[in-house]
Amino acid sequence: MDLAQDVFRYVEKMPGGNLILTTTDSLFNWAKANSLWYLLFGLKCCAIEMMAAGASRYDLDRLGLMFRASPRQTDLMIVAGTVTAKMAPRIRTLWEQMAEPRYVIAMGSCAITGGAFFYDSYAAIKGVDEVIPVDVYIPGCPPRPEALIEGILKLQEKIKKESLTKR
Amino acid sequence: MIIGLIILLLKIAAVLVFISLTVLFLVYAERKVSAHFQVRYGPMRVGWHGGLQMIADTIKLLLKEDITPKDVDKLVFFIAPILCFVSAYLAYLTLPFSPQIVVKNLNIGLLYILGVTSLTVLSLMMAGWASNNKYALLGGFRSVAQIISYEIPLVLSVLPVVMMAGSLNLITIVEAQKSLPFILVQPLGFLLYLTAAAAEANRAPFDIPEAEQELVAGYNVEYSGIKFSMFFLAEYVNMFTICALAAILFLGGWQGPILPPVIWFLIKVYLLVFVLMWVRWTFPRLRIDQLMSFCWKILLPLALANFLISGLWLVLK
Amino acid sequence: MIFYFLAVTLILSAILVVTLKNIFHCALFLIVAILAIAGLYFHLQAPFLGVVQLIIYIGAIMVLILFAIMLTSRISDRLLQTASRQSIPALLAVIVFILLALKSLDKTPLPAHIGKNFDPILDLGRALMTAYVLPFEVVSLLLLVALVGAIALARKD
Amino acid sequence: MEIIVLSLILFGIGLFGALTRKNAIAILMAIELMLNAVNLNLAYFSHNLSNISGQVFVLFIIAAAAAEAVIGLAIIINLYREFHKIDVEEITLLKW
Repeated sequence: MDLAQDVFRYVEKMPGGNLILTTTDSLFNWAKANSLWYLLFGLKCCAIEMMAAGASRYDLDRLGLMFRASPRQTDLMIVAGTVTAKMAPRIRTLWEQMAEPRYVIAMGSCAITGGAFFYDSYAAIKGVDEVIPVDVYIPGCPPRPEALIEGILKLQEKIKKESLTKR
Repeated sequence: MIIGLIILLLKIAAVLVFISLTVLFLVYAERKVSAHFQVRYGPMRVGWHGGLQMIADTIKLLLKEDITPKDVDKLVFFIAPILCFVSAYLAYLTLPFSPQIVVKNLNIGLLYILGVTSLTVLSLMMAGWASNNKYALLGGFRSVAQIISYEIPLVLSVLPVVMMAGSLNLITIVEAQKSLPFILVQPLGFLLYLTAAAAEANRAPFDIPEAEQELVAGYNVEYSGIKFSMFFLAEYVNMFTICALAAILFLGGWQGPILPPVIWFLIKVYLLVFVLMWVRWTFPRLRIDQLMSFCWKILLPLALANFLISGLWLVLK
Repeated sequence: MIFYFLAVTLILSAILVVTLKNIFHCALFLIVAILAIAGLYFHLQAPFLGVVQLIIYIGAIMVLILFAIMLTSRISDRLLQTASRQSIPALLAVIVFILLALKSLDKTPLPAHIGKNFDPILDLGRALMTAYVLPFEVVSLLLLVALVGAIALARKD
Repeated sequence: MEIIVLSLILFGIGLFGALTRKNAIAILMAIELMLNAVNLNLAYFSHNLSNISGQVFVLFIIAAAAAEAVIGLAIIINLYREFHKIDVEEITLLKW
């Protein structure tokens, strides 16, 4: 990826380089956006909704989302549920094990702000963005599968605006 | 000499390209078949009915960061996926698609394929060991134990076919089935072959090496990006190989009325591939001890009995 | 041409098998050596032997050896102990042995190549089933005994 | 002729390994090298004399090698269970 970035920075300076760059950018972004493999990983009640979204009626596979168990092979981490102080380092490790480019969706109010555990909880982290950077927030307690799908569509839009030279 | 060499290389390249495209199609078909078995649609957004899904996946896998963890055995970690990929493709050097379309017709073709596929075991073992990860090591152990155990009933179920055809040459074996395919004479042998071969290719219900629930992802836990895609593709190449071999040995290969030979061959192979997918998405996974006892206590005696009876029948006929 | 390539590969990997410190790498280079020998069998017009070498040596024996290595060591035990104080006498002995054998090879008249054509697979099958049928059966008995012996040795009781 | 020299060198390398190694599995691997050298010789003479007996003997030797490897590795695994090491110099149970 670093090598590719160097190459593209070089291409950008050539005459007509921008044209090549935007074409390849859109091709690569199309591939990245349409093949988001997510990590088989859930924390709490939102995970049930995530499973429902993956199963028959809502079917994340339609969007090209497939689950993989190993973080090395995934692109997307859906943090579904309350992040406890004990779990936070593990989430950090899993995120660090994922290969670039990687994206994070914070699903449900607990993963966004701590939700119901915002006051008077010694155990809950107030939002997963204290541990890892988050791309898309999906509110709800828990959000319905439709909301998760909308969040994924938003993430795809976001990926399609990326460029190889700057990320 | 030189022209012959060039023609040979061209043939190899053509077969490689064909197999790679087939494999991409197989991965797509697997996702669609699995989806429809589970009352889902499968990939729908990318191209017509998700037809371009595999292209997107391939580009993404090539773009992913290629991680080499800190404490791995770097040389072995690098070689294992390449060996897996190459050994999966080596079988196609002698696998005939029709009497004309074959790279090199070996006199001992069947033995050659059995020998080359045993190289896959090594690559899985190397991957499991080099990753320096207990899940990878356990996955490697399990897959190797499974593959070398199931190789015995596999070979024993193929031997009656060799006895009846009187040759190890795959083209001769197909031509021996001119009047009737061997599946009618050897129904038990066919079933045994298909079961053992599904286990050889690590297909469900024998996919214990990759059991997500207990072993994360088996021997390829630590692999990412292009190295992982090599393992992934090799798995589907192996599946196509075992189905092609089953079509050649039991279903009469390319023989059939009206249509050209290659089409008949591909129809038979894809039918078998569909059967394997059907089995995968219908049956639950076996436990490792059930798997082993199934091999040694059921498949092996049945294969031996089948072997003995066909031998007696051939002698007394 | 092909012969010299295979020969060089064979010698180099064999040297690495006996000198490398990491035993897993030793086993991998032994596999390379065995592959080169299988290639030499094809070169000597014994394709059946080549394939049997692939199936039995690589598919069975080397997998067993790799299993044994994995069960008896860890990836972190990188170094393998070699008895360095024996290496110089051993080297001398090996060189003397090779020189003596070369000398005797020089004195022995080798028969010239008889260009008789034979079908290696057909003749091999005939020979196994006629002249060598008794040794063939004895080998199967040997394998059975080895099977029983290995199970008896390795089981926990 | 070249093949005889090749197999001689291979046998010498295997002998060197069997003499210098301490790890039992490494010794077993060196012995496999020596067996392969012998097989190569037999296959060469079979080819040179157009006599199939050499190939038959190679088959028998491969079978014997498989049996030897199985028994040897079973013994080594047992030794490892007993002593937690497989260095042949440290396992001196049969020494008085």
